[in-house]
Amino acid sequence: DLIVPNMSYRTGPYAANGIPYADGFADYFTLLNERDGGIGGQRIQVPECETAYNTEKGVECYESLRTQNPLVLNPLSTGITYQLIPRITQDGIPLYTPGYGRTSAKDGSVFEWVFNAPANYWDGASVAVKHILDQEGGDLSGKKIALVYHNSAYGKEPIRTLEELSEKHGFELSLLPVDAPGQEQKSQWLQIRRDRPDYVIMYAWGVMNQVAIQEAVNIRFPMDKFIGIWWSGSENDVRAAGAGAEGYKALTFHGVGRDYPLYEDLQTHVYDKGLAAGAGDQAGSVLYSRGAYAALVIAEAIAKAQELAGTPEITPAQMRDGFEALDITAERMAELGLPDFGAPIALSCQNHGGDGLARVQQWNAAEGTWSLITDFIEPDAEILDPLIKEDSAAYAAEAGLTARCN
Amino acid sequence: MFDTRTQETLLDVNNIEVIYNHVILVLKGVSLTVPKGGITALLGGNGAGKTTTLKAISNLLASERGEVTKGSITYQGDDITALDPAALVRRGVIQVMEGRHCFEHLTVEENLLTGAYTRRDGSAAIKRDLEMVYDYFPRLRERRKSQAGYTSGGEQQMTAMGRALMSRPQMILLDEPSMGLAPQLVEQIFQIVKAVNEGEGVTFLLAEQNTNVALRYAHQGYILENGRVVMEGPAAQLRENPDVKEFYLGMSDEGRKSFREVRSYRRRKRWLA
Amino acid sequence: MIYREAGDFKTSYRDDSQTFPIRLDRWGYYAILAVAFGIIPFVINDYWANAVLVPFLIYAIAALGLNVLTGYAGQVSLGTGGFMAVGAYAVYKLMTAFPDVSIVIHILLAGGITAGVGVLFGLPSLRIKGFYLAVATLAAQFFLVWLFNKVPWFYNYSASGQITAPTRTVFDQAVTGPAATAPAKYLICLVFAFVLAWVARNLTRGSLGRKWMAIRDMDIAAEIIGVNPLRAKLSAFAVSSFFIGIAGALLFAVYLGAAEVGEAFGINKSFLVLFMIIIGGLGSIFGSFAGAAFLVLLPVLLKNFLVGNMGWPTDLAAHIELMIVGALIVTFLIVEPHGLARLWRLAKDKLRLWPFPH
Amino acid sequence: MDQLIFAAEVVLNGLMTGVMYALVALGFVLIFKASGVFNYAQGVLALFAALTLVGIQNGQVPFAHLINAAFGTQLHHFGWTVPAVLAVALTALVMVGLAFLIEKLVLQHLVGQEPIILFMATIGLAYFLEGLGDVMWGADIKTLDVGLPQGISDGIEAVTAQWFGYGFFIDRLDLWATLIAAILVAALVAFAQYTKQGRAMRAVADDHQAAMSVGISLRFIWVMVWSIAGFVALVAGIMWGTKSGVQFSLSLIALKALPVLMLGGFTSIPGAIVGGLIIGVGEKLFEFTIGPMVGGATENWFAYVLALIFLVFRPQGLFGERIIERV
Amino acid sequence: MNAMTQDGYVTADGRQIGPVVMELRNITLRFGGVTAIKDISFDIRQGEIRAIIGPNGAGKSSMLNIISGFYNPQEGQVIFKGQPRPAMKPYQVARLGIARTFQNIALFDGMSVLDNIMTGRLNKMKAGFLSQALWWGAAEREENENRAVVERIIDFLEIQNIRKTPVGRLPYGLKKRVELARALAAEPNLLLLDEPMAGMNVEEKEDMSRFILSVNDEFGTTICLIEHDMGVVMDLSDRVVVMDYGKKIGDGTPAEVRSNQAVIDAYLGVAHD
Ligand SMILES: Nc1ncnc2c1ncn2[C@@H]1O[C@H](COP(=O)(O)OP(=O)(O)OP(=O)(O)O)[C@@H](O)[C@H]1O
Ligand SMILES: Nc1ncnc2c1ncn2[C@@H]1O[C@H](COP(=O)(O)OP(=O)(O)OP(=O)(O)O)[C@@H](O)[C@H]1O
Ligand SMILES: [Mg+2]
Ligand SMILES: [Mg+2]
Repeated sequence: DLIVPNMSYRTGPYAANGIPYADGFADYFTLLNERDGGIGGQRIQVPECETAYNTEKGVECYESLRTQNPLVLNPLSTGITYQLIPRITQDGIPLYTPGYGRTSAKDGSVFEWVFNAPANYWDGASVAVKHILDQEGGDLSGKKIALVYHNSAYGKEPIRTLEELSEKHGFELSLLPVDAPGQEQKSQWLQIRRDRPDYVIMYAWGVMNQVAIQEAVNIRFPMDKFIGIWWSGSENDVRAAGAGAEGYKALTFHGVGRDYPLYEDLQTHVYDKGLAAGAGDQAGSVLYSRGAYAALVIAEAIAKAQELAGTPEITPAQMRDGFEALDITAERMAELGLPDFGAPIALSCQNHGGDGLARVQQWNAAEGTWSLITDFIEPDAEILDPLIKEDSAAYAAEAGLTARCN
Repeated sequence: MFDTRTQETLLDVNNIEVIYNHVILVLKGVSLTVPKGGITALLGGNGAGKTTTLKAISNLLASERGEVTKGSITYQGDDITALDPAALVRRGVIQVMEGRHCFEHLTVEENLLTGAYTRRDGSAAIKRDLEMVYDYFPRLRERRKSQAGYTSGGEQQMTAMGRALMSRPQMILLDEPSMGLAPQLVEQIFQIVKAVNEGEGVTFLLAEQNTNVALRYAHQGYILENGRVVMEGPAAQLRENPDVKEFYLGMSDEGRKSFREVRSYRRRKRWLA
Repeated sequence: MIYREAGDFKTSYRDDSQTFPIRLDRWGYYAILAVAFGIIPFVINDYWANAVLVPFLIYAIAALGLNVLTGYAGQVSLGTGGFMAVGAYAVYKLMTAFPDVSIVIHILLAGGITAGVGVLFGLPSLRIKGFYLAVATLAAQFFLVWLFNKVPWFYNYSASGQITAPTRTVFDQAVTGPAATAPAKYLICLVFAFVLAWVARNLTRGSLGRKWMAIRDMDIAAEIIGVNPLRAKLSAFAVSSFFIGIAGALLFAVYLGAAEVGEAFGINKSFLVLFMIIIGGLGSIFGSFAGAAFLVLLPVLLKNFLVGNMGWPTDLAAHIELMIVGALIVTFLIVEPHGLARLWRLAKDKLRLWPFPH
Repeated sequence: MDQLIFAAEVVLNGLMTGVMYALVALGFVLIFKASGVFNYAQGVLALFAALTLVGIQNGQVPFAHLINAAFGTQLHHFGWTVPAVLAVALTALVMVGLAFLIEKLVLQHLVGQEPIILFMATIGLAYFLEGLGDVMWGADIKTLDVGLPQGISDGIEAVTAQWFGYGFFIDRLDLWATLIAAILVAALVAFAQYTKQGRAMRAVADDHQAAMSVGISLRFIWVMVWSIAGFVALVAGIMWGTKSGVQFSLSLIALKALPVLMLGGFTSIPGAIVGGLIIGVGEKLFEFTIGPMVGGATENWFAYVLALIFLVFRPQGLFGERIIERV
Repeated sequence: MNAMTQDGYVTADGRQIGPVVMELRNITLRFGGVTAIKDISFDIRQGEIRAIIGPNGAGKSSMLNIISGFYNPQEGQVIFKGQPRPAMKPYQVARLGIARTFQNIALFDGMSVLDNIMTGRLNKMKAGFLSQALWWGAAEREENENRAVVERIIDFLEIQNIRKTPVGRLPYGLKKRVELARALAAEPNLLLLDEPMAGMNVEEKEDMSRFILSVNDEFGTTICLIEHDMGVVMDLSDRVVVMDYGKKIGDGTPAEVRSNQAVIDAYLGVAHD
């Protein structure tokens, strides 16, 4: 058996987000086990460990999971990720952090064990600005963009990128931090009401999302000019605001809804058999899909690793090789029952972060669904690559690492 | 004259044992009976267990981590060991605690009014009694609007007494009512006790250090030492007992000793130790 | 009569005021030390070190510190998280600025810096008392977290504001960073915990400790018998913050390895450490350890039992775990409001009398 | 001039926010007044109340997850919905029941203990209720709607636009909150100051033993006060839950109530309101004027610093009872 | 009493009393609207036992609070050893050698009897922080030295058996004794006692009197005491001040005071023997 732990949080302040993600992650592996008998004949075990989004519980989970020889870890928390990077590097266990974690981990020559494909926070910022550029006919000079962000490591991630982009495109950037948990954001939204920025980009999590969207509705900020990162784009975030949230946009790096062949399989092999994780009521939600997508990428990497190693019983090191050789094409996605769900992912020793493509989804309040309104957009590599190099080089120097992949 | 033997028993404490904190045995089998309509004094040195006995009766021990582990306490023939203090007050037994225990943040008047908490006989009656208390303690009338926490020690003692009177009880447990009071007030308090006892038939059980005064006003007394009753009897009889005279009244054969002379006086071992 | 003190006579005041006047206690204490220093380091594995013992020791240090302030000097503080952050960021700056100086010195210096900050925020304690004082310490808590989050100098201008501990060694053994082994991490925390507990014990039994306790029990009376309240309170803040700063430094450098101020040193931390000392016993050194053990170990044990042994779903286990911890706290308080330390002493009292009650 | 108008808008909104804080603070004050206990669980109480309200409204099966896990059933909903008013009433009943249980299982056994011990007990309670809320109703986020209006008040915007040339933003929910808070405060002040039970409640806070000795039943007082506090928590839960949905973070609003309490005085009901207003205006104004210079997100710490400044001059808070210092 | 001179006088029992150590001159103290003390002057001489008596709420305790620096009078001067004493913090006053006990016992409940008494010696303990932290050198030495002093006081007051008990659970009378011990531990020049014998029975009062007299006799400590027990006051004190509602109504030897009609009316009620 292969061990792919599910480091989840079903309690604490972010439980509402952790639950669907964990369910999706677990259900996908249940599907593989039930339908295909696992991967390469190996059943996948998904032991779950509750972190409550708390770094110390994260450490405890890591230590207890480590004794079970896991292939890869996916903690769904930037804080825990930072915590784990030195440890997994020492212990040689791959860490997969899609859409979160340490952005510069994209640089595989420094971060040997960390993978953050298909997209990271900086990609997100760049894609958002690109979308705005599209809306504005390619010219942002003199425009105002406000960033409303969770006042934490995660929320501060896009600032550097946006600053560079504002220089490049000539828009004015204003920064509006909100302290966790973010129940009270009146000052920030009054300021937005006064300054009338043309666009608001948001990096939030948990209750801060709901309150921000509600406040935006309250001040009648045009919702189609309000773009959240993918962690600010779940059904939970918009529902509380009711009809007013109509038109709110968020980034995503995967498809929306249940309209994929995969769900038929999930229905027959998982839900109908009563094997669904949790309460079984999250299928098709944004975060559920994201969890399932993360599981899918891991599964593909396992398959690749098995292929490279020539044995189904792979080690974490072979798993890393599997990741580095990962190549999920559009055809493969279709084969897996998720046509056009995610952009192709091709990783290498250098590139652990994929191409960073993301698309924009928009909320339809009446139907209570998200719909995709753009195709995959490429981030601005010209800006991002040097930033990533800089940050990973700093880390390498601090940790005394020499670059690999030569 | 009040005769303790012919009166019916109001309160009967039967051989109780009290333990604090599960380990400290304080009362080692105390029995006493309080006749209806009488004044019973509970005497004894520091730490003898007077306060503990009173708290055992009024069920206030639980909050001090103490418990009655043996024996029984009956009031008007009913076992009251399991009653909560409030229920006991409603049955007419109220305690004035040692060390005053006023409600610091309430004014003197509000303190007095809390005494009437359990009463159901209307505000007019309560108002009347309030005036009565003020008549007993004119000093309180002057300080009625002051926060009790800022009144002097004696004023607090008066407040505590007045508060108990406000509940129109059948029986009052008084713990060291004279402590910290000026001499004429001590006398006055006991006059009040006597008046209330005779006028309204209220029964008193009072713990006192001031043996002299207590035995002058009480009908009968119990002397407690080390958690045991060591002597009991009608007050007049106790007053004449030579041991009591020597150890609790501070009298020698030639009358009262001077405190100054104590210096040269060699302490004898207590007869009960 | 297993547990007894009879026949254990003291012939000097010095003997009488030693920490464990009863022989049996003394032996127990030596035995525990022997196990802690002589056996555990050889058998400890990563799980026990990282998930249980290292956090336990670090929280015990923090609890000791808070106990000095709250348990001994009676000043309620909810700024523990903020002060731990000062320790953590101080040690981080020192580690990265002076890589050649020993980490032990850095940790001590971090404690010293925290002591200074603690004194600063302790100043209002002269006027503000009781639960109201919590406001001053909460101001410290929120302000410090904000500061470390806002000023990039503190986190060496890293992109995300996370700080990561580089590898440092003591006697050629890595104690921080990924290469640190379980015994090394455990031992450095143990040494700090042991020495600091000993110092705390010394301080609390001498004249300084009596000043603190006098202020705690009745500040006005203390002042009238000659205790300068400002100095007594500020010294408590200083000593307490020193301990807490060291705990913060160890928490970041040895235990977590990387930290983000809001996450690792938020208000929850302040509450957690306060819970520890109340559960363990205010004004008790042993209680600090007992409380830390209770709140660090209990959730881990419960989790391992409910999920590992009973096979419950993790979320259900986590929720029930909260209920059990809550219920246990209440139960313990009802059984003995003065904490585990008092419970322990009562048990000894009973043992002493055993088999005869009273 | 513009700046001044903006500042006025900020102040107005600060006042409104202050009322929202005060709603939470009120619950704390009540319990503190009646038992000298700082009730750490107040925030969780609000969460629990809101969860229960939504659960009842939506006809959720309580403990569904537990039941399903134990018996392999698939229960989720009863399939009915309960009208808002009825649901609120039912929730209030649940809160009374809860108060009863808390007294019975916790407080009764801690009579006469020091405040810090009781404080710790409420922490235990907070843990327990948090777990219970999750087990009973699930940890997912829920939308709360009892029909309170939300969003900018057009009337006020139009009027102010006419006056100043700039329409002020006032949230209609905040207006409702202000109205409800005013009613609550008036009722509670009258209750605490002028009724026999109110006096008894204050007596209990001063001295448990003495209160018992004059025949005040601690049990009754505590059940009563915790019921009222539960009801206040429900109101706070509705207000905040309408804004942000009902989820764990709701319990964290307690942290915003703390500086309000301290500033107003732990024992004063009007203090909760006035403290709330001062904190609300203070933190918003500071964020508006100084915030941009220092990088923002100052509100959390500034509220405490503001309270601290007031306390240095009045150590018992603005309206708190004088701290009696005597020998 | 022999003629009083600038340098003192000789008491009836032949003790030499020294010059004035503490003089209160025209003291007025107000709390908001309440005037607790109105223009009172009196002095205390070296080596004498000075009593303050008066009805409850007369302002006696407030007077002690002024001497120990806890209250600052609105008007008047405190003159210590011939110098006007500037406004001081209580702890500074304590360092001048003034120690006291309190009417409502103010012991440190969380500490043992021994520790409580040791707090009396805090001002004599000078070991540095480091020495204390390491329990090495000065700290340990002075702890043992002071412990020896304290043990002597414990012996003197006969409280050996409760040395290690937490004071919280001691009975009232013993607490008073511990308070006295704590005050004595400071080896004061001037000892202020606020109702040291409240709540004691005769036997215990005798003990307490004996202690007070010995302290005065053996160490030459000046004592100022408030007490309601006239027997004690008359027997022990050399001179008595009588206060009534903030005013001084009498000052002189016990005999003089006892026969003062104003005092009898305001305080004693009946002429005391
Ligand atoms: N809460 C308590 N915990 C432990 N022991 C206690 C407690 N309260 C009282 N005691 C002990 O019980 C004994 C009797 O105390 P109690 O207060 O009943 O005496 P008393 O006769 O009222 O004395 P006093 O005249 O001084 O008031 C004392 O030895 C005391 O130490
Ligand atoms: N801090 C204060 N604030 C307000 N009033 C006070 C304060 N301290 C004392 N008083 C008032 O001053 C008066 C004198 O009080 P004090 O305590 O000095 O009386 P006392 O003579 O010691 O009486 P007792 O014999 O009853 O102890 C009292 O009426 C009291 O209420
Ligand atoms: Mg007593
Ligand atoms: Mg007095």
